[in-house]
Amino acid sequence: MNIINMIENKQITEIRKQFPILQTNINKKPLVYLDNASTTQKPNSVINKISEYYKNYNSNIERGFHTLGSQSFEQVNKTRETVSKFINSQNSSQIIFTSGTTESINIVANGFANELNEEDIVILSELEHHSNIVPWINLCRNTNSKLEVIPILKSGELDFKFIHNIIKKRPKIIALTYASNVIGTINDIEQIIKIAHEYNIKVFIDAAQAVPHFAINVQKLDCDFLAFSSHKMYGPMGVGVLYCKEEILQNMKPLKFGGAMIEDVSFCDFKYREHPYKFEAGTMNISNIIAFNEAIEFINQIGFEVIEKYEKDLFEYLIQELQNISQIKIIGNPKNKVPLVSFIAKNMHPFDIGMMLNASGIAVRTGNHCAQPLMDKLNLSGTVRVSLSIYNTKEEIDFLVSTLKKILL
Amino acid sequence: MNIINMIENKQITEIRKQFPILQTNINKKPLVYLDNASTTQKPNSVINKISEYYKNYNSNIERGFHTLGSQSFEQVNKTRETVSKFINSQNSSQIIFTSGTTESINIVANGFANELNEEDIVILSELEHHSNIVPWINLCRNTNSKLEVIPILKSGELDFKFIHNIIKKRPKIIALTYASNVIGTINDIEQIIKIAHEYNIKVFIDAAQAVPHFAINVQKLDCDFLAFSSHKMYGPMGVGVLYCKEEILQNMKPLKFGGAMIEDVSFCDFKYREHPYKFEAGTMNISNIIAFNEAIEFINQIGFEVIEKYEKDLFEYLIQELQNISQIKIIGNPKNKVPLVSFIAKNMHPFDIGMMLNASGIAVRTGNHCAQPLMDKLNLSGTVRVSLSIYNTKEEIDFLVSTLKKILL
Amino acid sequence: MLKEKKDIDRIQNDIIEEFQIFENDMEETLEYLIELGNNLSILNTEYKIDQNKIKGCLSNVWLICKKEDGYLFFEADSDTKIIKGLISLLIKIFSGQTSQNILNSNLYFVEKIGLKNMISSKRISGYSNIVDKILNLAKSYKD
Amino acid sequence: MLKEKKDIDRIQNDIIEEFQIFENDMEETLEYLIELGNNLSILNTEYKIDQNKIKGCLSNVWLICKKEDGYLFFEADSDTKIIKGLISLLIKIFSGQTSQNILNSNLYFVEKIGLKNMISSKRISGYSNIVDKILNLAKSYKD
Ligand SMILES: Cc1ncc(COP(=O)(O)O)c(C=O)c1O
Ligand SMILES: Cc1ncc(COP(=O)(O)O)c(C=O)c1O
Repeated sequence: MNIINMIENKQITEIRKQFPILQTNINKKPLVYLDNASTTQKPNSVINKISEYYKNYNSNIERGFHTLGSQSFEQVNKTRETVSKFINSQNSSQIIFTSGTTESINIVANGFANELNEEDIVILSELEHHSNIVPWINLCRNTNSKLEVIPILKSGELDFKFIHNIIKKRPKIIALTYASNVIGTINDIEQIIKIAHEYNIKVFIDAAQAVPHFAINVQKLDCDFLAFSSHKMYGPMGVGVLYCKEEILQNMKPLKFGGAMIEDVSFCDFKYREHPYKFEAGTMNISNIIAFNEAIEFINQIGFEVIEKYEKDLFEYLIQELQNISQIKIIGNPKNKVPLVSFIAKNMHPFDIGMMLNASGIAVRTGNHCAQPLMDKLNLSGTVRVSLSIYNTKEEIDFLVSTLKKILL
Repeated sequence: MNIINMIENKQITEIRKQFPILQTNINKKPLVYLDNASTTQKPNSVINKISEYYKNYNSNIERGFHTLGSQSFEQVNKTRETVSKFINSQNSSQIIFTSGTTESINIVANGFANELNEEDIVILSELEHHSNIVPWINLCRNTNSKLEVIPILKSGELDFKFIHNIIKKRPKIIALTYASNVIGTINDIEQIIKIAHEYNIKVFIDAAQAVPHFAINVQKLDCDFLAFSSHKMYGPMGVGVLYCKEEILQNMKPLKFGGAMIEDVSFCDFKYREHPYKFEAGTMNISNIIAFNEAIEFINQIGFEVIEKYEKDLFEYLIQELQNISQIKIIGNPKNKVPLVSFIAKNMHPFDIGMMLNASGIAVRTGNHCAQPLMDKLNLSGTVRVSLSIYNTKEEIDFLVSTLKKILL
Repeated sequence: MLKEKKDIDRIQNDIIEEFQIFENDMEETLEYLIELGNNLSILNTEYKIDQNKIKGCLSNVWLICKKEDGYLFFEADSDTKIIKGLISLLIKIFSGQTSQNILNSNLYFVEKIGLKNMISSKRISGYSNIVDKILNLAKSYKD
Repeated sequence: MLKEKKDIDRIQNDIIEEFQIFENDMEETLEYLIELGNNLSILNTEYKIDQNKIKGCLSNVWLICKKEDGYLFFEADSDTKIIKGLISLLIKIFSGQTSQNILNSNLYFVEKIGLKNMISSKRISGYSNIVDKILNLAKSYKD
């Protein structure tokens, strides 16, 4: 526990000070925010950037020519560059701004609509969030193609034997979460992508739960698509990213049509602008895209080395303490996890636990976490989920654990 | 000009104080913002609400059960109620939050994809913005249906003779702008809707340019769909509204699939939640939806009676002054206009005019205003557009006019 | 019947008064609700069928209604204790009332005992679905 | 040829110096650009054809290139005066240079004379499309 104490005392106190909400009370108790997998809190730099934008250069971009407009345009471009560097894409034009992971996934699934037929197969896994299930079910329905699902083992990890077998059927696409939002499992997607590419299968990665916790390198991964949300990584609401390989972007059709994505239009025909603009119809969420830059800068300034180490130690401490509570059963036991854990209790419904924790100022999630198929597989109606972030502390975990003990006794 | 002076001296000074950006400089000159049709500026109440949200109750909504989450949920609901009252919809569940007018239009056009075939006709007008053209071209392509376009008269008003004739061909839908973003024409949509409904034709209204300027009553209009954007009515970026009639919402399929819009899901099937949730897949732009409420409150507090009267007088003054500049030719001359005007100059390209005005701190738009088909019809490559808002003043118009005179001499 | 004498608003007011000792302390309020839930008489397993289940709740909630001498009587169960406690209050309020009284009633006690959460995030707690079910039953038992 | 002696960076530096009297005053800068545009020799109408048009500009911009004794010479026109003024500067810089010099060049004068706008909103002004066209022509004329 040395690391926790060391970093905590120095750096984490400083980091916590940047998050105004962490100084507030819930039900007259100091807020203990342990629902970071749903959405993280935002540092002052992000919040202030939004105000700065509206107070100084709010403007629609690229639709004319005045100073406010070019300032906004430049700032949006800056975020695009920052995101591009953050995930190491070859080119910033491969970064498409969307309204969130869900929209990103819909763009990809819709992009395949013309390429699939009834002989084709789409692969998902049992770990997926609804947002990485329903668009694909819809695609399979529209194209009469088949959906196959990679099962999980008892540990909560993907069944690689199944993967090796199913891949021989030459599915068209594998859509997979990088990290599970229920069990925390980090999938070995680099391995899966390698196997898939041997068979010319495209791979989509839902990185919503991965991106706040460790560095992602799309060139090294060699994934064909990758998506994530700003709001789960200290950034503002309503902004998502879709990364795609260059050659895919050229041919993929957009999900939405309208202003700003068009080069030339008459009532008979229209011509797309080049990507990323082709996929960014209408006025974008300019303020929040601009402030998203500050969220990535926040992460960059701390650095993933520190983030990973601190979160890992804190998470190990959490797991160890939860394991000491006999009424609690932790769901899954994968080797590599993002710092989130689901559990149930023998003598209390998750809903009651969540309500009681909330009464003590502790925010956790309860329910099916938008992963009902996984719940069904695990034979659960819901769990309590505790998910950590860089600003959480050992003291908060101690308070969670002592409150849990009180509730469950 | 009495009204202008009267209101200006008292109320408008107070209103202007609420907009921090109006106190800034552009190119060392005080900003004169006359590009309101692109996006309006935001009052402090809107800007502060965003910060308040992130500092006090930022949370994902409805995915578990803690106090932050229910606060966010309640506030989003509050905006839904406010919007519902603002356009007088029967029920707040008819208010769907989207990322903007463009997305709203795409939802509707996509919703018709299963209902059209090669015998069907879709009607637009020559006044439409790209966002109300391209989704329909795409729909017609996918369904092999036909697009017909209502021409405009010299005045910039729709040709009602054409409407009476084309309607007998029983098109499936008419998609029409309430007010033109180039000429300013306010279409007599109440009349068109009445005619259309006699033939059982559905009518979609693009109200993006109408909604900041006068009261809209969807029940009185009896339109089937109506869309607009928060950012064009003093609200934050990245939020739009789609209103639909109740019975349409029940059957219309969504554009995006994912978390939060699903009641029940397995890998074989899923069941939608009821509307509006069915159309709101994924984490919404919660912060900005919540702050959008303050934008409508801002409008409500001034009241459309004052807004209409003030903007009308100010606009008349602008037109009168522009007409005094001999080099200027105003485009179109419709009876009813929102307070925006496009013009060209005999001796100077719109681009040069825009650049020169910008050098004096005046922000206008130049270009085709995302309405290339209209530009082609008018045989123009672009115009200069001046668009007014409640915070503009007679002094600003005087400065615009004197600068224009200087530039064009 | 005694119940008849206490009208719905009086019972609500009694409940609000009863909860006042917690001074809006959420923890104590919930603990008391759990206690109330534990004291609710158990619903016979024969009634725990899909037909009696209330849709749209995070947890399983079953509710049945019987009519005797013109009065409605409710029984219910849930696998979450807090919801069960809340239901026990609803039963206290509505059991023994006439359909008409129930349909004319206006519920306000939940907000007043500091459980606004329960109402606003109604889709999760299912509170409003439970109330809707009671109202629907009252309507169907109306002559 | 005289031009040869002045390299691209020196011409840029001269331009930057020339514009310094405006002290970044946008109005005066633009007025001077317009003046420069007016002084640019007119492009023969025979050259104002689609083939010579630069795509992606708000306004019409035509550009042609001729090679003489190993040096490239550009002529251009535009219906916006400010762009025409900007083009006249580009011609001053690039006309009379070798392909190699042009391809090796690094343009920085526009930002330095206070026209950052022009570059950042490149899709509208078309500035970068003009530069791209010049580079492409230089490439195609390389032996
Ligand atoms: C008439 C009209 N319709 C649609 C739009 C598109 O709105 P948004 O960009 O907010 O989606 C605009 C604004 O540019 C408009 O003026
Ligand atoms: C693994 C995963 N995928 C996708 C999503 C959807 O993200 P969003 O709601 O931001 O679109 C989430 C978040 O809820 C998630 O955890």
